[in-house]
Amino acid sequence: MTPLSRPQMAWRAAQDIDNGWCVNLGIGLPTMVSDHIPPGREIVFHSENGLLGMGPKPAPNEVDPDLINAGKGLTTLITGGSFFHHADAFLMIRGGHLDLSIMGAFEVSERGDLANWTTEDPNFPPGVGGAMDLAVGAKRVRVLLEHTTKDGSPRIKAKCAYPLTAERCVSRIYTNLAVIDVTPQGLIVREIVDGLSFDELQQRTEAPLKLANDWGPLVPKLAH
Amino acid sequence: MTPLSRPQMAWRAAQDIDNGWCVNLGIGLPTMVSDHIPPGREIVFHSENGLLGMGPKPAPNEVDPDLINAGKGLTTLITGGSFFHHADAFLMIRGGHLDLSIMGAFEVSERGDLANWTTEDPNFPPGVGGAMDLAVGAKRVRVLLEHTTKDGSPRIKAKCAYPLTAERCVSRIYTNLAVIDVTPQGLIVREIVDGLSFDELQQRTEAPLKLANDWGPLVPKLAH
Amino acid sequence: MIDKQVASIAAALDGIRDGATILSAGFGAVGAPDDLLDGLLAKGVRDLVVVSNNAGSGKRGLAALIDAGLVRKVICSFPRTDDPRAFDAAYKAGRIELELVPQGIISERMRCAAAGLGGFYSPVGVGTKLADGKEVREIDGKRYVFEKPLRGDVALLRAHRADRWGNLAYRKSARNFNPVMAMAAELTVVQTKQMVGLGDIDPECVHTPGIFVDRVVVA
Amino acid sequence: MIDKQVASIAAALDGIRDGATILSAGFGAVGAPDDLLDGLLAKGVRDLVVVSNNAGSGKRGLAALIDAGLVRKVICSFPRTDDPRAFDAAYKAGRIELELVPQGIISERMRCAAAGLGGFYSPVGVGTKLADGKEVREIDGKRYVFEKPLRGDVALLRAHRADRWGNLAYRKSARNFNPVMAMAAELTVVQTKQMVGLGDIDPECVHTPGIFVDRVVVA
Repeated sequence: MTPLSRPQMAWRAAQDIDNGWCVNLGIGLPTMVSDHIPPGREIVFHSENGLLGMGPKPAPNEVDPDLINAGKGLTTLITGGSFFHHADAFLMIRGGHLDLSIMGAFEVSERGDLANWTTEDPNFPPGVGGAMDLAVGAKRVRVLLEHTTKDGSPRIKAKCAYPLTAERCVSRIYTNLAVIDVTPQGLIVREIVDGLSFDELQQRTEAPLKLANDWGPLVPKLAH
Repeated sequence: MTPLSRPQMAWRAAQDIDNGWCVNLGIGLPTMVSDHIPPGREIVFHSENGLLGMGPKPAPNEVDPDLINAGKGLTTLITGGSFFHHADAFLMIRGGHLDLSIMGAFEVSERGDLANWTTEDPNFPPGVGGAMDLAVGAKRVRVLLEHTTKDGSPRIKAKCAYPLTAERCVSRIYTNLAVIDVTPQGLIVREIVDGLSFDELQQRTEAPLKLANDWGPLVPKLAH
Repeated sequence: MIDKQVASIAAALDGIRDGATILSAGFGAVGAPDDLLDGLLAKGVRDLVVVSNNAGSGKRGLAALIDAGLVRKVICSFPRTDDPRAFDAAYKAGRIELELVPQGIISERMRCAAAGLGGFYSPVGVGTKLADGKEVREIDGKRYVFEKPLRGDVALLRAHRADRWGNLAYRKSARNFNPVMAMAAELTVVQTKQMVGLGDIDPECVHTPGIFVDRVVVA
Repeated sequence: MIDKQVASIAAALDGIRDGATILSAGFGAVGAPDDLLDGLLAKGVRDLVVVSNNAGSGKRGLAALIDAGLVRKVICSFPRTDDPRAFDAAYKAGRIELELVPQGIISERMRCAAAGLGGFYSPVGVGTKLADGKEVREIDGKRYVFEKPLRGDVALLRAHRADRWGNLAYRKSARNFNPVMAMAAELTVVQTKQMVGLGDIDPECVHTPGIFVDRVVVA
């Protein structure tokens, strides 16, 4: 059994983005999703500091210090993009105007609760950024996370142990082992990596899972 | 005794507008105020449909059907003016960003209550427009009205008989007979037209008046 | 590829049903989506609730919808215009309901809906008839009226220029309610005189980003 | 004649007092009024409450104010940056208070103040620690947290271009918090690289109308 690499996880999430969607990608791994949009789909990326139509990193000759993304990295604007102020950027988020938010997560619960803003590490001041706004506001919230912690503890829990970002907000979970939907009937497994059985997946998951009738293998079409 | 004409009332109100103020003029008589700004003062007129820097009526060759004022008459934009949307136009009003609102009034009370939106005439549907927003929002609200009704009844009342636009909002009253301030000490008369005594003014006013120590004659420097 | 342009007024209005709440932009006649309103009339949807600053003038647009008896209720700040006969007649005959809202509160309630908020406290109308029946609350020594979000099923707009993403630019005072209504409806439909190429509207001067727009028709 | 341009940073900051609430624009370093913040440091006003998305990076601007012990409290969404040593040190030493606010709620609370409203109901943070102690209300079947307006004594901005009326245009993502903070303070002070003639900023593309601006300084 080979778990997905981080780029493969981003690739998998990218396959589920429809043509024309407005999408916000969280800082870190979710940012990679934009590198794997299937050809022929025109996607509008939103950045909470006030951009729609965010493009790739600039080439050295395109660098503009006034043009950054939410992670404060340099970025570009594609043709058709626009600039607006911060309150409008979050009106878009909170008002349900984004088709999709993809974020990282520390933990997700059975009912879709999300914990991704603080581990309460006393050595650092907490920071929340736009995570709570995105979690309650976007039409769909999907998360990318390793299926377990480094020491093997499950991160898909009956109940989140870390402080919540929002309740009942996540609709789909992409891990390095599986694709899982959060539904009123509970967590439904859609795809599992080759070589891992459903029972083995359940062992790595605290919350109870159900296997979808039409489940399939999770096969990344991207080199590891 | 000669009461002020309507242009003279507008002239009088214009004298009290300071250089640099952002001012909203109500429909009707207040609109005339902009014709009488003393030379050397640069005033920025606001229109609630989304303009700052409203200018005079257009010359025939300047007419633009997309450029109207709150009264739906054709207007112009002066250099430095700007366009914005309706929610921003009223953010300016409600948030205390306008230095002055000048409106017409049916009645004003002793404590500065304003009634200027409906006479409850059953023959017409009521309309409120932006009067309530302006009355509570501008830094200063001043009103222009005839001192009495056509049949001689006072319009400066102990208590308004018509439905209120807002409570305790008016700070200065310009009539065809006097200039009166609304203060915590009551209504203070600043100016009276020549040939009218304070007692005669009080007879035409329901609310009790006090004469300012430094009161003076109301002398319009504009032909009748 | 994203292309929000549709070929006809009928296609632009497809799916709008009886009973819909319509946000109809414009201030007086300026910036009003007359061709879309005419299309609604032709379509014959009825029992409409229309949110607009005024309640129609003359015989076209909103006035024609009211004359045809298709409008159940108008939410506006000032129903009367220079030629208010359609609304006046319906109002006197008791054929139409009027909800009068202070002008700035119409747009603020729509923005509230657009921003995903549950309501706000407004100083406007406190102590007046228009606050009758509304919750009043004192906050830091000042009284406010509770106002709820106002959302449309459909927004009908008129823009000066549009591109295939639905980015819009308006002209002068025709902007008025258009950007706010664009954000506050489930379905946002725009009539424009001019389709332009993607990028032709300066990214610094897009008045309504395409995220808020569903359909654009040239009219 | 209106002329909001002042000759120096010191003149731009005249009258700002100890204990002031400062709205400090920018997202990271972009659009941040570094020269005005340096001026505050030179002025030596203390006991400041600073509202900003982040809590300073490196050794300049807000970080320098914090290092100098002039900031009593920061209201922000994400204090840490790529070089957070100034805030981290003050925080660990208990020398600074942190009010953590979800990012969109910072700007919405400022807009609420700017719009003269008494507060609003927000869906953000419901059921989380950041709603502790806040009023929660169910409206139409959904739970919301009550949020109050956030007003500044002073807003410090950075614009790309400005004119003598205080009309402003920003550049690309440097717009961020600037237009919202411009509206939400008693005194709004702007640094700009470029003063332009009145009318040089297209009236259709003024990002902050001059009504919100008090002083402009070239820096």
